[in-house]
Amino acid sequence: MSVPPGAYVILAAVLFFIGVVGVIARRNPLIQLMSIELLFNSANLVLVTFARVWGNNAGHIFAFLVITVAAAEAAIGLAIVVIVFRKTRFVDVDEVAALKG
Amino acid sequence: MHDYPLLFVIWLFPLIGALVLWAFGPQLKSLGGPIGSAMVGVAFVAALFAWNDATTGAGAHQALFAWLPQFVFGLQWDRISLVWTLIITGVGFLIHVYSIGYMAGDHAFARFFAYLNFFVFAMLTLVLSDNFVGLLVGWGLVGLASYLLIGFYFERPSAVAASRKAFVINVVGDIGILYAVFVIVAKIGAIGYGDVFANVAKFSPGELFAVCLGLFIGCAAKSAQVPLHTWLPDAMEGPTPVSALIHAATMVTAGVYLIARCAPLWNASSDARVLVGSIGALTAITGAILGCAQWDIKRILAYSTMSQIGYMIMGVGVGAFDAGILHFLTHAFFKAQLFLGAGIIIHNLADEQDVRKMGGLRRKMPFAFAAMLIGVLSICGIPGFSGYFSKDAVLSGTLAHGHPVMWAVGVLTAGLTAYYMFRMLFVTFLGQYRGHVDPSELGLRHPELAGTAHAAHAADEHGHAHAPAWLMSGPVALLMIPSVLIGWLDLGGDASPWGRFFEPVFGHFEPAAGTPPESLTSLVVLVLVAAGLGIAYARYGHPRALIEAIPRLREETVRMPAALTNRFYFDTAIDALFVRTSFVLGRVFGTIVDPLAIDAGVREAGFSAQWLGHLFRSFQTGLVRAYALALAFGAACFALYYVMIGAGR
Amino acid sequence: MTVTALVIGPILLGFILYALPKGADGFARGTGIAVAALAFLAIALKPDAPDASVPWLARPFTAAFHLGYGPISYWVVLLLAAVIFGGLLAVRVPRAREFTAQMLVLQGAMNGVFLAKDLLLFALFWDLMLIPVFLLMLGWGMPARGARSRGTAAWRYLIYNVAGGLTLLLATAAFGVVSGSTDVIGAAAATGAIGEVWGAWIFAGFAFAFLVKTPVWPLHTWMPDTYAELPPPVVAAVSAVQSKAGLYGFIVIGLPFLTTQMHAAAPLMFVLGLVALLYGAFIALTQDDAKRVLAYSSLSHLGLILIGIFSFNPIALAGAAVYIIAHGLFSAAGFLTLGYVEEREETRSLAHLGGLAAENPRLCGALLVTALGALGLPGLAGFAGELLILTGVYAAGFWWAALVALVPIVIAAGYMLRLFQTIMHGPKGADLPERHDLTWREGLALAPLIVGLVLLGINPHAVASFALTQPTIGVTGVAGNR
Amino acid sequence: MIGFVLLALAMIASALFTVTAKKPVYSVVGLLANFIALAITYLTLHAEFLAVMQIVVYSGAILILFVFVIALLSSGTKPFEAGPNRMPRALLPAALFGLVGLAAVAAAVGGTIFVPATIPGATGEAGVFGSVADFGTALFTRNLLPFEVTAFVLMVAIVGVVLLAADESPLRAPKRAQRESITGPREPIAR
Repeated sequence: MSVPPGAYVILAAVLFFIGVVGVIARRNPLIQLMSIELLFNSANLVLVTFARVWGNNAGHIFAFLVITVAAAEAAIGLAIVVIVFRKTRFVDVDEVAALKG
Repeated sequence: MHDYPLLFVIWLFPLIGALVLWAFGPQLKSLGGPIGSAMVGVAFVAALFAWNDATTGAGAHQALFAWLPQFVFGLQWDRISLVWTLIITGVGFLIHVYSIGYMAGDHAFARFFAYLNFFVFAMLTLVLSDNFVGLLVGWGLVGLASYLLIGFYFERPSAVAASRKAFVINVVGDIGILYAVFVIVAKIGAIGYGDVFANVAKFSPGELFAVCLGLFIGCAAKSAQVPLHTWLPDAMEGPTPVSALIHAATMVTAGVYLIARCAPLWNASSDARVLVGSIGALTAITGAILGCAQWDIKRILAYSTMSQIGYMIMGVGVGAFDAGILHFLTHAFFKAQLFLGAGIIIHNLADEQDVRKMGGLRRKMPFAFAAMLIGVLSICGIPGFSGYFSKDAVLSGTLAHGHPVMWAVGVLTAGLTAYYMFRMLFVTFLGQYRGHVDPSELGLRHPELAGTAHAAHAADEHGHAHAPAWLMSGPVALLMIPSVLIGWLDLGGDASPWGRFFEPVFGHFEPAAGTPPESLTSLVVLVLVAAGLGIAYARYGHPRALIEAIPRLREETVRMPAALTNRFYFDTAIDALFVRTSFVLGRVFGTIVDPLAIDAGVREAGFSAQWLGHLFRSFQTGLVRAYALALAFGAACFALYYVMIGAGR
Repeated sequence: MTVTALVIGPILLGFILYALPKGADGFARGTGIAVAALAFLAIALKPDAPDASVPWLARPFTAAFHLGYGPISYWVVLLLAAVIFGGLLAVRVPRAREFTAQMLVLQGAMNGVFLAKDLLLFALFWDLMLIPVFLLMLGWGMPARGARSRGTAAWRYLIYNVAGGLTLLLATAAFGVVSGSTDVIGAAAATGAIGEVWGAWIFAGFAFAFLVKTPVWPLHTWMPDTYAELPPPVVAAVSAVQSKAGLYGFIVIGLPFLTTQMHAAAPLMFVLGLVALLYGAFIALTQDDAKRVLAYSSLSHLGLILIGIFSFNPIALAGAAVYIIAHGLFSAAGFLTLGYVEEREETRSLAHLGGLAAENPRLCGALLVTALGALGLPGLAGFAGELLILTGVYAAGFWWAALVALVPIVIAAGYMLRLFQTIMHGPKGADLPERHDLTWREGLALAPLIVGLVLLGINPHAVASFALTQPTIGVTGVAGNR
Repeated sequence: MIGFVLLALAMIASALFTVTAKKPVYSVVGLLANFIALAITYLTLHAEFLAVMQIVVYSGAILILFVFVIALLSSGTKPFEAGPNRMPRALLPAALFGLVGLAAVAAAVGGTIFVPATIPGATGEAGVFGSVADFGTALFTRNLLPFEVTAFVLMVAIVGVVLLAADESPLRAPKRAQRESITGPREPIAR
């Protein structure tokens, strides 16, 4: 094991950064959702890394839970995209602003 | 200190009567009067039976209960309570019987007797209590009874206003006593008379004066002393028996009772003696002067009551306690008799109370004339009648205690008393009946101010005075006996039965050296009384004066000085200083301070919350990406923060 | 068991009533009355019911579902049962099922506040008791003609009191963290458990909540509107019991646990109390709305209790306890009676009322006794409270405060008689609706209150005596307790 | 080390592609690559079960779901943008904030030395770190409750999705009313 754990953490941070920019910069909800998956994955990477570092598989368990939650999130998010599309015939987060105060 | 069931009979029977009459009044109908009278009669008899217990040693005592260790309640039965109890129940009983006749046919007959019984109970609470708080309870309850009875005809706005005035002024008195209680509890840690009087030395002079002042404010309000007297003339709105019982014989003398009861306090504080004696004298002369300017028969009697109570207060105030009490005793009889006599007149003239519209009633109502005559002779202090003895005792008491100015005022008052009482007697009973005369001829521009306007017509219908029913005349006749004779108890000064009766309570008093002999001072009084009588006769009773009575009365009505018709502006001053001020303050607080100042602060807080809301609203773009951006910003801040912290460590 | 049932029972029953079908008005009313009567009997007959305690939190501080009677709270819950009983019995309202349900929830929540021996539980019920009142005001409010809309007062009530509830909760949490346990009410005081640093903040939090709830000038502006709008049974409960929660809090929390801070705050509280006393009295003198007269008189009377508590004198404390109950009795009776008047006359404006006594002697008597109780007639409960409080205040050395506090007694006589006489006396109004005298139900509703007023006035020993054995008065050596 | 660098470059590149792709379908492909690289990374970290899960759940299930939705919405061809970009300059602050976070992490990593534990390579036997047996033991003993709760979360998600996506739901308000609430005050430009 010659790779320092810090490298993994930096890698996860970079992925996270890309995900954040994706969520904010893109207007397509599908791509935003995929960016969110990126965020999840970068978090998982950190969890798994530190599980390895400390030799404790609680991190694995947690990553597993994150995956399931991510799955649920993706399912719900996509369902919302579908019904928004069904109502409005377009999928653009900038046009869906019912929450405007 | 033993249990004493008779006291409960005296004390609680009137209460039982009041409750029964109040609860079942409508069902009892005309039985209400006899029941109410019987309850008071029983109390009177019980009090007679208990005579010996009061006069042996320091009297009897009945423990009741305690609120807290500082507040222990009980009943006390000694010579002072005995005198007052006998008057309250005895005169009370006679007035109850009289009321059966007077109030017959009233729609609230039973309620009237319930109130009267309640009054007797309250007054007994006052005089039987062995402590200041119990006294204060009685003090408040008699005020309530007085309020209820003044406002008995509650459809009349004037009665309602008078009752409220009486109550509020009496509450002023109550808080005076309350203040005295504070000082007493703080200093002595007990409220019982015995504990307090045994520890008078614990008070500093200032505190002692505060206690006496507080108690005296109570007395002044209850006993109509200047300047808290304004309610008493108005209180004549109540039915006449009420005026006789409450506002002449018993309740208004509660102040005399209190000061006599607190004799150890007054003995210890010369400031209080001077203050109370002076106020008493001032009241006596004020009442007498105002009495000269009245036309309403009950108001004349009311001012004379005020004036006579001034005598009593002066007497007990300067320390001549037994003289003050004697005057209370005689006054209770002759004033009750005067009021009841006036009641007969008013009853027979269909509620006419203005003496200018009377006249010549001597032949129509000889019995009433006799009753009033004896009463007037007694109140004026004509030798042989009981008033003579008691008034003389009070006046010589002031001299003996070294207050010649008060004595002089008292003597002057005696002269004035003779004048205005005989004025009333002459105007009412001599000459021709003036009930048919047009009111304007008598100078009555404001008939509503001077008695009831409808009475003139009503008097026509049954103006031919009929003899009073025996229920009304009987009590008056019975009252005549003591109002002539009771004063003879005092014949012989300290060695008299009266002096010996109270010697165990108040001790023996040696008059100051240089006091003029009593025979000389009595003579001065008599001269002035004769002068007053003479003037009254010349102006109202002389045959020539009687012939031109109508123009004379008219002139006198029109020319009455404004200060007198306005009753020396006491009402106006109190109204402007306190009542109006309170209402103005209330309006200012209620309509300006509350909504505009205090609430505005709150509203501004609300508005600022709204403004903040508007501010934050602009952040809610509804754009998911904007929210995400905000999140990222927050995350960056956190990250920075932790790096900083890490760097700091 | 009894105490738990007193808290949980009414709340549960309230929810059950809510679940009932729409037509069950009569049944719901009957149930409500029966529950209140049962509660009254249970409290009265079993005054020594044991505490009930179930552990709740262990961290960050210990807390427990601890309910039980205390020397004051016993009488308060007894009073509350009588008020709820009377309120439900006497007054007819639309949608009686929902109304009864809300009243029962209110009773349970208020029982919870006063029976809670755990501060956290106290705070919890404190907030809970606001909700039914808010909903009742929204649903059954009776705004005077020309007043702001119904919702305004309700929201104002809620916002004010929730703000108080918030500071209460914060203070409670801080108290728990600092002292380690909130299960303290009625326990022996651990003096010095709350340090100087936190004590001031904790006290400020409690005090704000208590002052708003009472209310004390100048935090009172929610109160007149609320009292004027609430339907009579609710306002009876609110003014009789809910308004005492703050004063009760000062006694059971402030005196034993925040003694130093209480002493430090005493001058301020005296000023506020005295201002409230005078201010409320003067305003009550000029109000036209009968219920607002009583509302401002409450402001005045509660200020008196406040100075009683803050004089730290056993006699005054006894008086405060007596006056808490006494004010509950006469304000509840007063608002119920005014409710009867309004039901008959369809107005509560003093300018329009008058002359009711002639045809309503029983109603007149009820209002008279109430008014006399409120103006402190000797022999009734209000007098006992006033006397004890002011004696204690004087004995504690605040002679000037006692002197000032005498003035409102006179004014009280003025405004109470004005209220009573304007409604009852004077010539009969010709164009007013037909009237009937007090019905037996209405009379029965008032009876316990009036009997209590008399009994407590004759001998308040049972309510007052606890103060002498109170170890928590927090003063020694102050003049007067001899 | 070389392997890690290659994997890292692959992940970063595929992530960038995912985020910048014109069409969602391309993004999906990029994401797939990313996931595979991640799975391999997991293997290097002795998380074999997670590596498998990554492929099966993410690549196999979630991404397929994305593909289905894309197909459902527009056959994957039509551009999704319907109106003007209302946050045209969002990229800059986003990048700024992201970089700040990144720098913070880098600073944290730079200031800290993680000591790797010396653990034998995964052999699949129970008791060995990272093995499937080890993972399973931990999951079904100590962490049973969270696991069950996860199942519950998934179930809720399923119910939610069904309710949301079903055409006619008994719980849904009439369509006309709902339309206003979803679209907000702004009228859609393209129909």
